This record gives sequence, C-alpha cells and structure tokens, in this order.
Amino acid sequence: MMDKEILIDFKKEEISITKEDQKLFQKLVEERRAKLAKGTIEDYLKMLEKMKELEKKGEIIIHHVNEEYQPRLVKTLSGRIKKIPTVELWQHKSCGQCGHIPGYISALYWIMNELNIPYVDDTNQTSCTAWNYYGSGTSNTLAITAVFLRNMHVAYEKNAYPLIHCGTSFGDYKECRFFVVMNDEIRNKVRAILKKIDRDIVIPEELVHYSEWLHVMRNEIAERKKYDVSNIKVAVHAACHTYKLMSEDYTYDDNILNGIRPAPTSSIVLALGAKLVDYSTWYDCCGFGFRHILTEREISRSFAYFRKIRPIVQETQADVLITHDTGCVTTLDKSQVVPLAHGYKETIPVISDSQFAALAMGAHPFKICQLHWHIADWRNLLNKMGIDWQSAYDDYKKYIEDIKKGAKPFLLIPPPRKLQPRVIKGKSIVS
Amino acid sequence: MTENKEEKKERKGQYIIEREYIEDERIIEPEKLDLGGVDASGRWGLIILPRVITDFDHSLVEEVKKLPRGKHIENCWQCGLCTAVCPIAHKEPRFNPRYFIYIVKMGYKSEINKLKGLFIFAKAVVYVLKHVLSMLTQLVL
Amino acid sequence: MLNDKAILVIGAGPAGLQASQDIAEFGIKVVLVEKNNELGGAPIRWKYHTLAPDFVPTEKVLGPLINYAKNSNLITVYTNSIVESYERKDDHFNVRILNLKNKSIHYEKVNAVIVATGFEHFNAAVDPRYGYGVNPNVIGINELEIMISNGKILRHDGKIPKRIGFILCVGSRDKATNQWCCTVCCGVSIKQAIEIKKLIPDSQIYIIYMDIRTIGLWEKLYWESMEEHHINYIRGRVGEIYWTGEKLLVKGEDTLVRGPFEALFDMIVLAVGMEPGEGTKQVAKVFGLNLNQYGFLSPRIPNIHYDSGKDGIFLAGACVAPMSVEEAISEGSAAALQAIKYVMQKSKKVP
Amino acid sequence: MLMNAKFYLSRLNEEGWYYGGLPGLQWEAEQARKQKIDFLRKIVNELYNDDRFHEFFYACINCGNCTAVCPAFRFVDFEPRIVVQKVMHAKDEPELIYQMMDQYIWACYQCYSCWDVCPAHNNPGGLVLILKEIAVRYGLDSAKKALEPYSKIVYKITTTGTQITPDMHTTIALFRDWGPHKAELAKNIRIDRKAVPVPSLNSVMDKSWKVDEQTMRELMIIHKEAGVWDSIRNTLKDVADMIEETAKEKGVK
Repeated sequence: MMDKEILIDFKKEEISITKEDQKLFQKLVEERRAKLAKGTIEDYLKMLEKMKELEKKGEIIIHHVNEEYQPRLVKTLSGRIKKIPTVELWQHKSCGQCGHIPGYISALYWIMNELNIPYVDDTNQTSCTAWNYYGSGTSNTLAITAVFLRNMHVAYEKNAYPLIHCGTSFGDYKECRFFVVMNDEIRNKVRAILKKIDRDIVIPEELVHYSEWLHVMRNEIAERKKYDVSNIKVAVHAACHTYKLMSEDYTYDDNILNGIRPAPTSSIVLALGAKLVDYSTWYDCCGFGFRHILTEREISRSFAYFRKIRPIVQETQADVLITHDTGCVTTLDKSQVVPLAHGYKETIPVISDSQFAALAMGAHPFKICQLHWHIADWRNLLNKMGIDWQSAYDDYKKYIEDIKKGAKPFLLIPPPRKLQPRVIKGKSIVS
Repeated sequence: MTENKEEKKERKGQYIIEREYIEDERIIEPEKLDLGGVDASGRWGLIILPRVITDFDHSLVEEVKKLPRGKHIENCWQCGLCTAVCPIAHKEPRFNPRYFIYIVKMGYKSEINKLKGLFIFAKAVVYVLKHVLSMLTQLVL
Repeated sequence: MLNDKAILVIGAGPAGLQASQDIAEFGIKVVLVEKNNELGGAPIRWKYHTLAPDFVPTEKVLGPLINYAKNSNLITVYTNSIVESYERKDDHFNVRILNLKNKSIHYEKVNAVIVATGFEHFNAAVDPRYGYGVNPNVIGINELEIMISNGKILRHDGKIPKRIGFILCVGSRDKATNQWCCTVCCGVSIKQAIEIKKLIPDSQIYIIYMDIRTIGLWEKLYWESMEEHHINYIRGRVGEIYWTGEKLLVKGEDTLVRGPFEALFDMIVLAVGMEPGEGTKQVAKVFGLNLNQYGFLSPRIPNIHYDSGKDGIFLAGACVAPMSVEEAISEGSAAALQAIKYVMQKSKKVP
Repeated sequence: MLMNAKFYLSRLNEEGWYYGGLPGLQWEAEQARKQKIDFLRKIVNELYNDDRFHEFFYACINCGNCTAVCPAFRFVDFEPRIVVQKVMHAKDEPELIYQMMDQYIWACYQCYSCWDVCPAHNNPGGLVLILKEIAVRYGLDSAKKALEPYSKIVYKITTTGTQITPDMHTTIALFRDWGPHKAELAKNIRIDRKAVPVPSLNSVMDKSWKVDEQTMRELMIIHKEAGVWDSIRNTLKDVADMIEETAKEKGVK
C-alpha cells in the first residue's frame, strides 16, 4: 500500500510547530480525545443491535451493503469494521456544492467515470434540509428524519447504495438514524408521515460519506495520476459534522495520522504523494456557523480567517487547503477577501479532495474541476503542479462562446448499471 | 446595557444577533472599504478580532502584591464569599469583588478597561447608605 | 503465652471496633474504653442511615462489629469511661479507667495501647453566617442523617420542605475555623441529597459548593445525582442566611452562571466538617502524644498513621486525620496488626 | 420582620429567586424578569419533553471541555457549558432558560465539537438547537430578528428541497463582501451554469439541481405533516403564506 511507508512523523521539520514538548503534549491530548470519543461506543453499538432486531421483527427494512456493491472494509473510531460500497452508488447531492461550487461534484463524477464506476445521478432527491434544522431551527426531528428516510427509500427502490456528498447531511443522517432506531415514538410518527407518500422505513446498514469512498479508492486514483504533486504542501481541514456529530461512525486508519484523526481526505493526499502538513488549529471549525455564513458573515469571515487561514499560512506555508464539505470550502474560500482588503497578507486556495484528485489525474481545471467558482487565488497552485491553467482558461472561454452560439454542453454520463431496480409490494417503480 | 435609541443606530456591528457579547474595541467596521471596484464599506467590511488570550500577563498581580493590603491576592481561589456578602454587588452586579480579583490575577486588561469610567462604585455606595439609613430610622422610630 | 496479654483500645468507633475484633480473633484480650454510652462512634451516635458511596446500611457494616465487641469474652467493654492516667512498666502499662457516670475507678494491665478516639462534627454555631441554632430549619448533615433514618424530613413547623439547600465546606477550608478539607462532606451530602429525593420526589435540591471532591469510587455519586435524581449544583458561597419569618433567604454568589443571587429556601443543610474530638485532646494529654497544628494526633511520620512515635502506643482512624468510615475501619485493622506484632515481639515470640 | 426583608423579598421573582447576573451580563436577567412565569415554565417543559432531550443531557461537572473546543467562544462570550448549566437548573428555575433565548443561543455554530469531547456524553449544541426550535415555534422576537434575512432560504428549502440556488447569485448585492471575482461570476452565472458538466445540474437556475415535481410534492407533504409549516408561520408569517400558496399550485392540499 502506497501510504503505509509515508507516515506523519510529528518530529519531521517541515511540520513547523515550534516547540518539541508542545507537539508531544498535542499528541497526548489527541490520543486521549480519540479514546474519550470511544465513551459513546456502547450506545452506538446498542443502536446497531436494535436495528437488526427491528429488521427481524419486520418493522424496518435494512438496505444492506451486500456483495453487488463490492464493499471495502475500513475501521471506524469505535473500532467497528464498516463496509464502504464502491459501485452502483446513489449520489445524494449537496445543495451547497451543486448550487455554489459545482466543481466538487463534477470532479467526483469525472473520477467515477474514469474508474468506470456505475452510479445514479437522481432528480428524485432532495437535500437533507439541514438548513431548516441546524441553520434556523424551523424544522424538527420528525421532518428531517422523514426527509432522510424518503431519500433512502428512493435509493433502495433504485437498488443503488446512497453515497452522501455533504458533511452535514452525513452528520444529521447519523443522528436521525440513531433516533429513528432507538426512539419508538419517533419511529411510529415518521412511519405515519411516510405512509402518506406511500413509502416505508428503509434504513441503510452503513451511512457513507463520499470522502470515505475516495479513501477506499485512493490507490486506484493514485495509479492514474498524471501530474507529480510531491512538492505540493497540503493542509487538510476535516469537516466537523463528518467526525464530531455521532463521532463513532467515521473512518479512522492506524496508518494515517496515527489513527487519532479521521483518515479520509488526508489519505488521498498522501496516496497522491503530496506532503501533508499539520497546523495548530486543526480541530477548529471552519467558521461556517450554519446561519452565520448567510446572514451574519461578519462572524464567519473573522473566525475562518483568524482561526484557520492565518494559522495555516503562518505555520506551514501550505500551497492548498483541502476539505471535504460544502460549508468549509465556501467559508474558507470566500472569507479571505475582506481581511486581505484590511491589510492582512495570508491567503491560500481552498478546494475539495475530489477536485485535487481530479486535477492530479489531469482533469480539465475549468470544464471539469470548475475552479473558476473559487475566489482565493489558485494560480500558483496550478503552476506548482505543472498545469498550464492559462491555456485551459482560454479553452474554457472558447467553450463558453460555443455554448452561447448554441453548441450542446458536454455532460458526464454515468457508466451503465448492472443492478435492476427493486419492485416493492407491487408499487410501480418511477424510472 | 441600557442605551438611548440614537446611539443604538450607529452602534458598530448592530446587525450581529449576539451583539451584546462582543466588546466594542474588537469590532472593526471600516467607513470606506473598496474591494477592487466593489463597495464593502460598513457592515460588509466588518471584521471581529479574536478574544483568544495567547499569554498570561502577570504584571498586574505583581503590582498589586507590592501594595500593603495586596499581598494575599495569590491566596484567592475564587470561592465567591466576598461577593456573596457584598451589599453593593447585590444591588449593582457589575461591582463584583471576586471578579475584580479574577481579572487582575488573569491580567485581562480589556476587562479592566471596561470598568474604567463606570461610576458603579458611587452609585452603589449611595444605594447602601440610603438603605442603611432607612433601616436605622425604622429602628429608632 | 499470648492469652495472658491484653491490649487497650480507646474509642469504640469503626476503627476501635475493628481493632478490637482483630485482636480478639487473634486470641489476645482487649480492654475497650468508650467515652459515650453506646458503641459505634459517630455513625451510630448520629444514626447514619447509609454509607456512601453504595448506600450500604450502616447497620450492615457496624452491626457485626458492635455485636462481636459485646459478645466476645475476650473483650471487656467500659462505656461512659475514659482513661484517666497510666503507669509505664517495662513490658506493660497499668491503666486507670474512670467511669464518668458512676465515678467508679478500674485498673487494667495492658501490653499495648491503640488510640482510636475519632472526630467531632464542627459546631456550625461557631460560624455566625448561617445562623445555625438561631434560624429555624438550618440543620447539620449529622442531624439530617437522623431525620433520614427516621424516614421523615420535616421543617420546624412540621411541613415537608420543597426547596432544600446543602452548603458544603461549613467550617472547613476556612482560616477562621478549620483550615483542612474533611474529605467526606461532598460525598455524604450528595448521598443524603439522593436519599431526600427518594423520600420527597418533587423536592428541589441545591448543593452550593466550591469544589466537588467525591474522591475515587465516590465520583459516581456526583454523576448519578445529576443524571437520575436531578440535583442542582451552584458553584459559589453563601454569605448570609436570613429568616424571613417563614422561609430562609439565602444570599450568595454563583461564580459560574448566576452571579450574586438571593433565593428563598425551605431548609438549609450545613455540611459540617470534621475536627478532632474532646476525647482526642484528653487522650493526648494523658499519654503525652503530640498534636499537629490542627489538633489531630500527629504520628512520627505523617504518612504512616499507626506509628505514634511512643513505644507501644498506636493510632488509628479519624483522630489522626479526617477520613471516611471505610478508611477508619481499615486503619483499625492496621493498628491492631502493629499492636499484636509489638506484643508478640515483647514476649519474644517473633524474631 | 424588619423593613429590609420586605425590600429583598420584593426583588425575588415568583420562583423565589433574584439573579444579579455575571458582570456585564445583567441585561439578560432583566429581560427574563419581564416574562410571565407560566410562559417560562411552558418553554422549559417543552425543552424537557423533547424526544432528543434525554439523549442530549446527562450530567455536567463544569469541566469546560466543551467551551475549550467551542469556535463561537473564541469571538463571542458564548459558552456551551453555561448553556448546559442553565438547562440543567431550568427545571427548578425556568427564568434561566429565557435569559439565553434572546441572543445567547444564536451565537452557536452548531458544529458539535462540544458533543465530541463531553465526558458526560452531553450535547450542548443539540440543546441549543432544541431552544432555537422552541424560539421559532413561539415566534420570539430573537427568532424573528435572526431569521428575517434568512426567509428566502426557508422558502427555497421547504418548496424545492434545495437551497443556495444560482438564481440567488445573479447580482453582487447580497455578496458584496465576496469581492470583484464574485461580481464577475454573478454577471455571467447563467452561461457558466450551462457549462456545468453534471446532467442534473446543467442550466438549472431556480434550484441547486433538477428536482422532480413528485419529489417536491412529497417533500411538502412531509414538512406539512411534521409541523414545519406551523412553526414557520409563528416566526415568518409571510414565508408560511408563500409556502402554502406554492404547495397549492403543486397540488398539495
């Protein structure tokens, strides 16, 4: 395995945390914190047991990660082995990514097409509506759980395993699943609502975030690498909702960051051969604040800049900041403009792990990776990677002119599927 | 913080919902800010400085320890008894003796500056005197 | 041989009783002198209902010790008595025991002495803030223990209290009274709070504390009290308790959440700490043992409690330092072993 | 009973408490004092009877782990520990909860770092969320003030199931702090969206991606049945009307 030898050795000089003892202390704190999160393991494993019982009693259907999805095994923080499906995926899109920074999802689809992974890009899908839940408090447990189970039921009908793009959707679906399994009252109320749109409770055996898919496929991606990224210093920001919301169920790997920090995103950076750098405010949120990024941006940009961008650039001089969630990219990328105008100097391009992987595999920086939606300056990153972004940009401009004149835009068509949709209780399947 | 209406309008960062919990001096609201042709003055260019303390400042504590009655400041473990019995604190809670010792020991200069100019001491002393006098009159009559 | 030997145990609390039983089971006679009328020390005198942390009934722990002391023919018990003086011979002591009730004098020949005179609760009246003894419904945790044993928590007017406040560290950790921490009043108060919540389910119970020191396995009391019994905790101090004629107006400060507060309570329980009892001072004078700055008996080396520094005299229990019942019992055994070893060495049995 | 007892007693609220408030935060206590006691008790009961409450609150020993990792604490005097403490004591002192409802809970980023590190498994972020939901359901001024600029998002989510839609980015007006590049993007967003190579996203402006009519209908039925429309009506009345109008057009009774 590529990344087995390349271990994060906290002592190495390029990780420029100054004092030796500070590093040791930080390592100990994190080891303890990793164990601390284990404290919630019992309830989590109890929930998984009860889920199986409910299936036996016929109360719920479990969407198993069976052989057809060619699962790969990963270890989670709770030590439990988790099955990550790799093919026949039902793309659970994220509203922030699609509406705002489409490079995320176009890069991911391009990678899947390159690796010939069949998937479903469904229009019968809603977002997890967490903007009403966490963002504003206008929603409640019933509503968000019903939305969750509606989407899962659609995936089950199409016999494709849901792959969740957004960190928050992944987080709140874990929370909803916990309550729908453990709290009978919520389950019955949600079932009543689902009956009104003649659907039933289908709970996925594993909730999978797209960064975990990139994690298990990192070696196939690394093999198709076209550009040498070994001189690129990469700082990674893990999205809070993926590994802090119901912290037991996210991928950890003892060979990556000593198994103390989540493995996804860092693992693909290591697999591609780039240099992973560490910084002191690793554990901090990106400043998204859910409601703040839209209606109180004073708070979001101050936090993102002073607690994330500035420490990263000062401590590590990294070339790029990579994360795996909508809110983080939006906040970290857009929050640099005003502080720079105030006279601060630090800036760093912010892209997603799927975009970085696609760039390294030689995808078109604009037609596929859609970098033009990102504001922080990514030009010297591409120069350092050896990608001639100027000609790519002219090429994109020409492509835009053709479309204006009526040319049909190029679309990423998913490879053909092998699995047939399921017929459930005589209900006609919406194709 | 009861303030009159006009002053509230121009108050810096008034659109922030949790405004009462941010000190004024940490809010930078530019009169004019131009972002390459886009006007981001006022609220659009507002940034807030972090309140993270990077180092403890012992100068204040050393200063107090030199004072004749200040030698015991090191013994305080913030039990709160001084404020519990303080009649002024119970009338004017901004006057909190335990809190004064706390910010001196921690060296929070920003908190101490907040107390300057607040005539809470005078207001509170007036209250206590009024209160004590009224009790005395009741006893005497 | 050993059966003509005897060991004097002063104080029939948990430590003294455990020492007496160990010595007697070893076949050596015991002379047990107790100042009060009944055996069992503070837990029995204040009718402790259960012991922290697992709510084990006091009866279950001390009952067997007391019955053994009463029924064992090797233990001669002197209640309402004190050791008035002693005479040191080369291998034994002649001890003069005075019965305080009928003023009778008894002489005993013993080969070793174990001092286990225990502690007294701090008298909260010494600290005027709380108005203990003046304000009705301000009681100590010792008096509350009696109420819990009787199963009825009543105010002075016979009504059931709704809002009860525990004030910790009364008389403790205070240069004006006792400077030390009594190590148990946190755990005991929380235990009592849980017991009250069981007796009065809709009561509102507040524990006003500086630090919660539920040491070792007692910590689960602290967490369970919040998780299952909804006991409230205020970090701060109480400055004054004022009787408004029908309720107690408690003035204090919550250093973490509420700032200065005043609240009406139906009943206030003062977690009175431990201080060296009268018995300890009297025995120290009689045997010439030295006391530390706090009035506790001070062993030769502070960390080794049983070694009093005087030949043949051993210390055990709360007379050396504030401690819980479980520690006092184990110190009783420790002192007993040392005394037995000492006696056997004197009679050349052990090399 | 001397005169001063009457003075002190007059200051206590119906629960028999007077709060001075920590230095500088007296206005919280003043706000809460103005509320009627049974309204406060109703809020606290709703908090304690929420289905998630017993998963989110166990015990709190004031260790401060949550505040140590809280992002909001680095810029605003907001502490998740205080939230848990006030929730813990709210059963016997309902006024404590209202002290937070005005501004305090709106400072939370809902990032759940606190849930990750709490040694007692508490979830301060979750408790804040329940309080936000209650604030919206009761239409408190703080909820109105916080969500007024947020109303377009609430409408988009409840009717199309998606949000941050390209049609909200056609002008720089709402995003001036994102600078000139954003102004550039806003100008030719329509054509750029035609160049997005993802089938379900290509050329879509009013939604994040093409959403089937039937999907939107099902979503609206879910929100209606789960009571989301009712809580929106209490805070953003006009948005609630718009939602119901759109729902009628789409055939949701």
